[in-house]
Amino acid sequence: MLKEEVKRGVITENPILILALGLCPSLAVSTSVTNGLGMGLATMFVLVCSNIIISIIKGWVPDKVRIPCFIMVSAAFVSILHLFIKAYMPLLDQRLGIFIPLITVNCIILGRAEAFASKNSLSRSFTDGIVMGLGFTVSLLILSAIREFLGSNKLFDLMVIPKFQPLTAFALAPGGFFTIAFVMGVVSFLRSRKEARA
Amino acid sequence: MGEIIKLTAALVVISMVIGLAVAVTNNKTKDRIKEQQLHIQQSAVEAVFPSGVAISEHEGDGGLPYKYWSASDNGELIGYAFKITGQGYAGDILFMISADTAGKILGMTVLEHNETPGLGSRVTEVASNKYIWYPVGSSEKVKPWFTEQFEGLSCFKPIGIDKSGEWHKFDAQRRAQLQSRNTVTAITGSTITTAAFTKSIERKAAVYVASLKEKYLEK
Amino acid sequence: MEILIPILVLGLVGLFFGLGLGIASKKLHVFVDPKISRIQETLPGANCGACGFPGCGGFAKAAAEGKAAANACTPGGEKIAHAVADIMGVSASVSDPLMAVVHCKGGQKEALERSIYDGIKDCHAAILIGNGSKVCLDGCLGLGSCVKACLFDALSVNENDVAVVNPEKCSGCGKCVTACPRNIISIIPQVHKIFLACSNHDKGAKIKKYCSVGCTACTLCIKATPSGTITIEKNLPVLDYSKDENFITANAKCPSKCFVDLVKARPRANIDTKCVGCGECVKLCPIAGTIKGEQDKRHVIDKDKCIGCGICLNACSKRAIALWGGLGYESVENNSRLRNT
Amino acid sequence: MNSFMSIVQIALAAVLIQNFVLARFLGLCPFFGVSKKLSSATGMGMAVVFVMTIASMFTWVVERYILVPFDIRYLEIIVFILIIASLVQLLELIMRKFTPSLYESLGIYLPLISTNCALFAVVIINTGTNQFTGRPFTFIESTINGTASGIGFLIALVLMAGIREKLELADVPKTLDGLPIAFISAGLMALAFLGFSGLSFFAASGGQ
Repeated sequence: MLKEEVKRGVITENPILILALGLCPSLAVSTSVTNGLGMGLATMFVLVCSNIIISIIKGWVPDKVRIPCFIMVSAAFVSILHLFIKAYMPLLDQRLGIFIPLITVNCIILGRAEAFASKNSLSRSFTDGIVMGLGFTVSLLILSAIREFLGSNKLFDLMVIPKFQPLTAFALAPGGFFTIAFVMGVVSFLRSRKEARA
Repeated sequence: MGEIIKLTAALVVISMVIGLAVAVTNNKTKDRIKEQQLHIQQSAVEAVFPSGVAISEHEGDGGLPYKYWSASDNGELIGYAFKITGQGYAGDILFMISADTAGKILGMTVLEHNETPGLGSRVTEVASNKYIWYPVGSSEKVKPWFTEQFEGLSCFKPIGIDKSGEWHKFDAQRRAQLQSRNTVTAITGSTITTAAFTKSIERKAAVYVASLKEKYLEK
Repeated sequence: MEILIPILVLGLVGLFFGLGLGIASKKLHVFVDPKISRIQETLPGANCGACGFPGCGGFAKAAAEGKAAANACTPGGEKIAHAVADIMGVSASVSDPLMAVVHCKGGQKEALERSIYDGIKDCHAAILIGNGSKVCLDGCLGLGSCVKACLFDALSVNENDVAVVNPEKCSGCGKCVTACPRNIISIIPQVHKIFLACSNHDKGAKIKKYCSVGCTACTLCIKATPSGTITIEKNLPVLDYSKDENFITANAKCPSKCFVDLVKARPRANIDTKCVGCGECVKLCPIAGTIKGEQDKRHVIDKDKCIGCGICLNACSKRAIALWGGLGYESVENNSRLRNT
Repeated sequence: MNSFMSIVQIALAAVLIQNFVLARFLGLCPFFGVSKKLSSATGMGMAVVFVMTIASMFTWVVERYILVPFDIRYLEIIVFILIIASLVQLLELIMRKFTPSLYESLGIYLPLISTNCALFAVVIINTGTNQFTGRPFTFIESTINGTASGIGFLIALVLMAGIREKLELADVPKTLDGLPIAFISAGLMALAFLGFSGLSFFAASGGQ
C-alpha cells in the first residue's frame, strides 16, 4: 500500500511538476543540490507535522477562521524548525536564510492542508504528508542538480568538468524558469507516451 | 453572539498554544544560538589574524568602531580587526578586516552576504581543485582567493579594480605587480560586489585605523 | 517570565483578530439570499452565458429573485432545470434539449483549396488573409476557433479538416455559434438527427466545380418533404425544425448527398402476414420500387432500398408494417410522426 | 531630500530591479494560476497592490511597537501570518459591505491572496534593513515598498497574461502546451528584466 502511495506522491501527483504547487521556493532555492536537499527535507518535516495537527483539530475549528488557524499551525512548525536550524545547523541557515520563513506560505502546505488533511483521518494525512514531501524533495533535487551543474559547473559544491565554462544565467532567475519548463515538458511527454501505449 | 465567542476562543487558544510551543523552543535554543554566533565571530577573527597571536577584544568607547579586536605577538601590537558593511548588489555585505597600524591589510573574511548565487556569491569561493570524481583534493586549508588578494594592500590609498582576469589564475609576478598598484581583480560579471568591498575599505577602514592609531599613541 | 510574554502577545493578537472577524462578520453581514448560493452549486459553472445572464452567478441571482425561468440554463438540461425548480419551488417545463450542428462537410477530399494556409491555427486569422484558403467562401475552414470556444469539449476537427459536433457532449449553449467567423454553426433540437451540411449561397451548378458535396439548390429535397418544412433562401434550403418532420426522405432524395444523418443505421420497414395486399403503401412510398407484390397478395419490402422514413406505417390500415433494426435509433413516444427519426 | 531619494530608489528596485516575480521568484503559484486571461490578471494585480499596501502598514506598526519592545522578534513569522490571513478576511468583509462593485471585480481573488508567498515575503523584507540607507525601513518606506512590490507583481502579471493570450493561438508543441510554455515565456521575461539589474539612479550604490 505504501509503495502505491509513494508512487502517487512522486510521480502521478508530484506537487511541483504536476500540481504546480510550491513553485516559489523550488525555483529560488534550487541553485545548489545541498540547498535543494535541505529545503526539501525542511518542507517535508513541516508538511508532515502540520498535516498531523490539522487533521486532529479540523473538526474543532469554526469554518470562519479555518484559513488563519491552518496557516498559523504551519507557521509555528516553521519557526520551531527555523530556531532549530539556527542553533544546530548554522551552515544550512546561512544558505537557506530567507527561504525558511517562506515555507509557511509554500502553497503545498496550505494546499495539502486544505485539500487533504482537513478531510481525511490522521494516518492518511500523515502518509500524504510524507509522500508529498518526498515528491517535493525529489523534484527539487532534479531541478537543483540541473541548475547547479549548468549554472556553476558544480555538483554538491564540487567542480564537475575542468574546462567547462558555466552559463551563469542558469544560476539566475531565468535559468530557473527554463529548467522547470524543460523538466515539465519531459514529464508531460512521458505521460502522453504512457497514455498512448495504455 | 455565541458564534463570535466560539470564533475568538478558537483563534486565541490556538495562538496561545503555539506561542507556548515556540517560546519553549526559543528558550532551549537561545543560548545555543548565541554560542554559535560567538563561535562564528571568534573563528572569523582568528582567520583574519596570522595564527598563534594573542587576540583581545575591546569595546570602542563611543568612537568608531564600537567593537574591535587587537592582536599582539608576545607583547608587540600587530594590528586591529573590525567588521565593516559594504553595500553590495543584492544588499549588505558584512566582512571582517584586519590592518596593522600603518594601514596595511593583514587579512579579510566575508561574514554575511546575499549576493546572487554563481556571480556575487563567488566572493567566498575557494579556488578548489576538488572534482566530483576526485573529491579528496588538496587537504590544506585554502583561503578564498577574492579576499586573499586584499592582503598587503593599504587602506589609506584608493584601491583600483582590474578587470583583466581573476587573481587566482595569475602567477606570482602578475600578483606582485597588482599589489604595487594597490589594485584587486574583480569577479567576472559582478563589479558592483567588488566595488562594495574596495569602496567601504577606502572610506570606513581608513577612518577606523586612523582613530585607533591615535588611541594607541595616547596610551 | 520569558515564556509568558510571547504567549500573552500572541493571545492578544489572536483575541484582537478573533473579535475583529467575529464582529465584522456579524455587523457587516450583507444579506445574501441563501437560495443564490444553493442554486449556484447546482449550476455547471461554465459561465457560458447561454441563459442570457452574465455567467452562472448572474443567472443564480436572477433565478433566486424569480426573474429567470428555472430551465433557462440550456447546458444544464433537465437535471439542473429540475434542481433549480425544486429550490425555487416552481414547476419547470423541460424545454427540448438542444444541440449544435456544423453546416458544412466539404473537407480535404471534397472541397478544392485555392491556397495553402500555414498561418496561425485560427479561423479568424485565416479569414483576414484572402478570406480563407478554400474556394468555397462559406465553407468550414477547419482551424478550430469553435473547438477553442466550446466549454464542453464537444467540438473537434476531424481528419478531413471539418469541424464536427459530438451530440453526447454538446449542451447547446451556443458559444460556438458566435465563435465561428463564417456563422455556419446553428442550434437545433436534439430530437432531429438530420441536418443540411452546406451553407453555400452560389447559384446552381457553380458549386459543383469546387465542392463534390455542395448544395446546388436543386429543390428535390423540397419536393420529397411535406410543403413548408423546407424553404429556399438565397440558393440554400432551410429546414424548419419546429415542424413535425424527420427529413429522412429529403436526405434520401438529395442527389449530391448534402445532408448528414446522425443515426448510423436507419431501421427498415417490414410487412408481416397481416398484409392483405391493398397496395396503399406502394402509392405513398417515396422511393419507387421498394415495396413489391401483386394485388391482394402479401407485399414484400426490398431491405436495401427502404430508407426507414415510416410513411408506409400510417398508410397501412391493417397495421401490418413495422420498423425493425437500426443503430443509434431513438424512439420518442409522444412525438408520433418523429417516432422513427 | 535624502529620504525622498531612497523612497524613489525603493520603488524602482521593487518594481524593476528586483521584481517580485521575475527576479525573486515570489508569488509564482497565483502568478501562473491567474495569468490565463487579461481581465482576471488585472483584477488579481490590483487586489495584490491593495492588500500589500495595507499589510505593509499593519505589520510595520506591529513590528515596531509590539515585537521589538518585547524583544520577541522570533515570533515574527507567526504574528505576521496571523495578521495577513485575518486582514485578508477582514478586507473581504469590509469590501463586500461598503464597496460591492469593487468586491465583484476583486472579491474572488482575496482568498487566493491570503496564501500568497509574495505578500508574506514583502512583509518579511520590510522588517529588514533598507539597502539604500542602511537603516531599518521607516513607516513610509515600508508602505512604498509594499505598493511598489504590488505594482511590480501587477506589471509582471499583466505582461504574462498578454503573452499567454497570444500563446493560445500559436501552435505550441504538444508536450510543451500549458504550463511549460508559460514557464518558458516567464523565463524570457526574467531574462529581459535581468537587464534592469545594473540600473540605479542618483548616486551609485554605497554613495551615502
